[in-house]
Amino acid sequence: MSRLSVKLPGLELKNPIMPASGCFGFGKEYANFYDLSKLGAIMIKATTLETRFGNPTPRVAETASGMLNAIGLQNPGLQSVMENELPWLETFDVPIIANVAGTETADYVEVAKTISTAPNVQALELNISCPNVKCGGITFGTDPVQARDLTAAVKKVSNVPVYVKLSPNVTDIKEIAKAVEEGGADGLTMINTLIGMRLDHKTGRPIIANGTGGLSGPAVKPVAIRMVYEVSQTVGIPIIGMGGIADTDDVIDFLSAGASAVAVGTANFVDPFVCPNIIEELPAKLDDLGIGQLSELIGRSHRL
Amino acid sequence: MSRLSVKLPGLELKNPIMPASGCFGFGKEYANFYDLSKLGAIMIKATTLETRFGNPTPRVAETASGMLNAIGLQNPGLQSVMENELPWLETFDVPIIANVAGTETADYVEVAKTISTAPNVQALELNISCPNVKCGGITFGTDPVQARDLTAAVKKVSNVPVYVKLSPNVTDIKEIAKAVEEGGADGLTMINTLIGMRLDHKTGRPIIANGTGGLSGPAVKPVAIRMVYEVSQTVGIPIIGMGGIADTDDVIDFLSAGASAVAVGTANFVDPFVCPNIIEELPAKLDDLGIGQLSELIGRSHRL
Amino acid sequence: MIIQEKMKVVRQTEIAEHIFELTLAGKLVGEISSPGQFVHVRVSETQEPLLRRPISIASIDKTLSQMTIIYRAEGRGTKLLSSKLAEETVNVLGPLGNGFPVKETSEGETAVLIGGGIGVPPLYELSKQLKAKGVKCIHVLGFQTDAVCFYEEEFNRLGDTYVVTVDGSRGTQGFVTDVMAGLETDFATYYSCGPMPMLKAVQNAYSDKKGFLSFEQRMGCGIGACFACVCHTTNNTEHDYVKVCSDGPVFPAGVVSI
Amino acid sequence: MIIQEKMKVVRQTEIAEHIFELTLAGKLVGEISSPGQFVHVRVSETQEPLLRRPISIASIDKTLSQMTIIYRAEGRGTKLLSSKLAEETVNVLGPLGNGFPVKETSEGETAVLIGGGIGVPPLYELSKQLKAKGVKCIHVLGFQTDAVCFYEEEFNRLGDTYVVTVDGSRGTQGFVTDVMAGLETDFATYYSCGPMPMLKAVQNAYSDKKGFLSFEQRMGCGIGACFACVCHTTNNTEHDYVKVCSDGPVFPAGVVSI
Ligand SMILES: Cc1cc2nc3c(=O)[nH]c(=O)nc-3n(C[C@H](O)[C@H](O)[C@H](O)COP(=O)(O)OP(=O)(O)OC[C@H]3O[C@@H](n4cnc5c(N)ncnc54)[C@H](O)[C@@H]3O)c2cc1C
Ligand SMILES: Cc1cc2nc3c(=O)[nH]c(=O)nc-3n(C[C@H](O)[C@H](O)[C@H](O)COP(=O)(O)OP(=O)(O)OC[C@H]3O[C@@H](n4cnc5c(N)ncnc54)[C@H](O)[C@@H]3O)c2cc1C
Ligand SMILES: Cc1cc2nc3c(=O)[nH]c(=O)nc-3n(C[C@H](O)[C@H](O)[C@H](O)COP(=O)(O)O)c2cc1C
Ligand SMILES: Cc1cc2nc3c(=O)[nH]c(=O)nc-3n(C[C@H](O)[C@H](O)[C@H](O)COP(=O)(O)O)c2cc1C
Ligand code: FES
Ligand code: FES
Repeated sequence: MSRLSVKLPGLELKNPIMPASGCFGFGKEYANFYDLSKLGAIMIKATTLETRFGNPTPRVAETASGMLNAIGLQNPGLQSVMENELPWLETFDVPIIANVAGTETADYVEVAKTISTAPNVQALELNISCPNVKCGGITFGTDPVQARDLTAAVKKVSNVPVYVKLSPNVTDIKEIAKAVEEGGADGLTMINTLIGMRLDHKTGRPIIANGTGGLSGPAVKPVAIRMVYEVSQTVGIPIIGMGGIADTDDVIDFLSAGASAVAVGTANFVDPFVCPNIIEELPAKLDDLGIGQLSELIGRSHRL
Repeated sequence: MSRLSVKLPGLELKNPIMPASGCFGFGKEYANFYDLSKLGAIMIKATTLETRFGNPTPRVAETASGMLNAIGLQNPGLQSVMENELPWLETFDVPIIANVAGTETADYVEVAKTISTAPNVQALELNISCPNVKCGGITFGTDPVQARDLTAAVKKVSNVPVYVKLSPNVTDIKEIAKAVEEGGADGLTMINTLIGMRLDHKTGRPIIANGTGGLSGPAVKPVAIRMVYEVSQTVGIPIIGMGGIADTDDVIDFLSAGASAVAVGTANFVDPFVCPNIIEELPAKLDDLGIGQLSELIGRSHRL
Repeated sequence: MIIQEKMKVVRQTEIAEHIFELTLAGKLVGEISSPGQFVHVRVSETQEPLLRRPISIASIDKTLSQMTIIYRAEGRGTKLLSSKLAEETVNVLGPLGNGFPVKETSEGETAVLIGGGIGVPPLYELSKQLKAKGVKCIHVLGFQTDAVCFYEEEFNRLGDTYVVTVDGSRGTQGFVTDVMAGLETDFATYYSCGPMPMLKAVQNAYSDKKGFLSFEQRMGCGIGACFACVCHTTNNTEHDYVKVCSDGPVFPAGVVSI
Repeated sequence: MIIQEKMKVVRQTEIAEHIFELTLAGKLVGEISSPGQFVHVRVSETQEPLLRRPISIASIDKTLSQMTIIYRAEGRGTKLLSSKLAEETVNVLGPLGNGFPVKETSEGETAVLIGGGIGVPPLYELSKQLKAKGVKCIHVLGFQTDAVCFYEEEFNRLGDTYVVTVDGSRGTQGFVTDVMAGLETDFATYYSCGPMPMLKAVQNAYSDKKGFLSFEQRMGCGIGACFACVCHTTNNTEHDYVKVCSDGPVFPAGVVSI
């Protein structure tokens, strides 16, 4: 076992680094830059039952050390993902975590049922926290009862372990985390984006056509770290942490806060090589810290 | 009436710019840089019934385009503020907004009752959103019923209009806003800080001695703008907006989002002249936008 | 191949009001395959401003491994970029997208190139390549006002050039379409880059001609992964779209719904 | 008076591993009133890194309106600062705080100056001013290892200088207190700047002497307004405190609870 490897429900990761959902498409574009087999895993773009075009443009806006997006879950739909995207990804030695989205429980269940049968899909990421769609998405993520019930419904049909992606736009994220654990979640992924808005200085109108968007990038890292720190001490299931990761130190911080692995989102846009670069730098960083096995870092902030 | 002037409950502001509470002490230090009479108003440091030392140090940590603080409401206490700080501020032609904090309703009421009698205190800012104290503070700010009741209790004893400072760490800020409006608030100030954490890369331990801290600065501006935009369309009372303001364009954005005036916090640390500089730049900016009276900007994002 | 490279600043000059011409050197230049491709530029090594800026390639010199971009320093990012001095480096991702097809106009034929504002730069390399091939180029360049006009002489050297300004302070007063109305009509192809209303007017005016339009959208990744930059197509199915960054920025006239 | 100024970089040199000596020119220098004052430096005009960095003034030249600061480029901010070249400007707020009292040692008396690591720089200006006044200075300078030692010669020129390194790669092996134990004891005053454990050890070792210690705390404003940098005093009332930025950073020994 390599010193970077991590074992999680359904996942044997060579290393703890994976691109975050929605920031890596279905991998094709980044395959031009490096061998995707280097990655710990890949979280693919949210998949819904039907093809979706998503929201009108502009869909992104820059903010201080961050960005807003309101893509609105554009994706080719379940069938096309099963037929085109996932088989292509099989050419790489990398586990896929399929991000599952929907408008109501039935959609989620149907997508989960089918996509969890794909040979390379080794876990699901239940997206109950997308702030950019009118119904579904985040409403499941802000109400503990709905979150628990949806988790249970999806668990029942899924062939693979289910991770639930939590929204940071809540008064008490621990409460939601406990609810989905109760619902049978095998793990958590967190955080999705914070709801934000940017206005055009000249016109005063929102830049994002949808009005609001989801805030990601280094700006949100302190919020993400705080939430991982709190939740990891509240639940017994593992966490894949994300929110603002841009370099190896950020990865160390998320592991220290209590995450078992991490996902990198926005930073892929700034530097397409960010994931393999971090993977390459990690061993030296562990040496600097006098740490043998990466897992020794996990939750280090709680101790003492 | 100057084109920058703003009239709010209890306040006749020469201009919409005021330093935010906790980022300007009681004004003495900044008086070395410029004439405080230039300011629209001053929000003084939170005042509690008794002297407070606050939290252990380190109390601040930098984050990407932001900072965390966990000062913990250090202040000399009501009596000293009444005897030393407020009289000194009377030498300037500037209205004071007194930030009132406490642990339980009785403290808030007592501080509000007394401090609202000071001749230059023209409004109170009820701090129900400080994330850095163990009890009181934010617990009032995340529960609509508690928020309403506290507001009503303070309103009853205050000699001057009461603004309530909202926490962004909630699932639905509109709900809290409506509750405090119901409680009789004359206005809102928002946002206080987001709860965050930074770890030391080497040790893995939180840098802030208190563990978590409040995130402020440009990083949070998109969240603040979104909340001002939402709340200003939900309540009928005016809003003093804040969160990440660093320049004149930021001020335009907050007014466009629906704030009637703004406060500048963290940016004072980066540039002590930020408030007078913005005040000086505002008229030319209005010209650029083809706007006569500043008030025409307010809520411009809602229209059309 | 798309590469990420710290390119060296050869020189940077303000060629019109707030308009900067930046020449960069590096092996990325060797990868450029058509005029109208763009690069995604990191304006600072700090995390604010965070995102890259998409800027078209205005001209290339493969022997020197140099390329020039021309941009308006207007927002935070481009202002920072404009402060870069010779010998400093700039982190560039590119070349990106599909540019203007030079092959769509044959030797001896005429092409009309219509640019508006900061849409003008990519037409310069296009015109150079068309001319080298023996195509006659006519340029119609629209600007706001005299102070922000640039490259009139450079384009003049390549073919007839008409400048139009909104306020009439240089060339004809009006919009590019005002000049286009008076042009010979026996040209083979048109190529255009500029603001959306201009592209729309051009496409309408030349609805019977073969044309290529370069589009703009706000971008995240710049490489096709994030779905930020999509446009609906004229194919009237609701879900049909193209990505400006990787399918474009240049599309044949009529493809993108405008 | 405290001013905010874009000071011009005169020169910047790496004088030891990751240790930079930066000389800045501007009228702020005219405002410096005592050695041990510090400046609050903006490392970039972008909003990340956001906060200023507090750095002690290491030496001043009032005739040239120049001051030198010496710092370790370790974190994000100081690394960015270390990339500034001559002729660039740096936004500086200062001078801040109260420095070492030179007047507390009289002509003919001896002073011991004890510095640790990046606490060494402010002692240099202090020693120059003490020497100019006719005070005999003895310097004890502690560093981690030879590679990060700096200014030994400069201090040597001003008085006896003992270098101590933790690993023994230069001077005595050990801590500053190991050298202090062997020094003459009939000095009038001591002045010290360095990490907290060192200050504590020094204060304990010289508990019967008049001494002045310079403290560090993480800062927000740097001018006394934000209450970030407070320390408890030895006055045992729970609420008694001092602010390092505006009451300090230098305090008489015994004032701050350590
Ligand atoms: C394919 C393509 C080619 C382009 N070529 C050129 C060129 O050759 N010369 C030139 O001057 N400009 C060009 N632009 C426009 C240029 O990208 C924007 O002017 C620039 O990104 C604005 O950045 P800023 O830092 O000035 O503004 P800011 O306001 O700081 O920008 C904030 C964010 O919004 C984005 N943004 C703002 N305006 C635009 C816009 N019009 N288009 C796309 N993104 C925008 C920025 O990229 C950034 O992410 C091109 C755009 C595209 C899509
Ligand atoms: C009064 C005073 C005088 C100082 N004089 C010197 C000097 O002459 N030479 C020198 O090398 N260093 C000095 N320091 C320490 C110096 O301020 C820090 O090393 C520096 O701020 C670290 O910034 P960074 O960008 O390297 O680290 P980062 O990790 O990027 O810093 C992040 C944040 O933490 C703060 N911070 C981190 N470490 C410290 C620290 N030890 N003290 C205070 N703030 C810290 C930074 O200011 C910044 O706000 C002094 C500190 C104080 C308080
Ligand atoms: C452009 C964009 C698209 C995204 N799409 C999705 C998505 O489809 N499903 C999802 O669960 N999260 C989505 N996210 C959220 C990210 O997966 C991640 O949770 C968030 O961006 C925080 O990480 P970061 O700061 O590293 O980007 C998206 C984020 C961005 C920036
Ligand atoms: C160091 C510091 C101390 C603060 N103290 C208080 C306080 O005492 N009372 C309060 O209501 N808000 C306090 N705040 C919050 C600010 O008033 C403001 O709401 C917040 O910082 C967002 O604005 P900014 O991004 O401009 O800083 C403090 C903020 C900082 C950075
Ligand atoms: S910018 Fe990301 S898909 Fe085009
Ligand atoms: S740093 Fe703000 S009071 Fe000292």
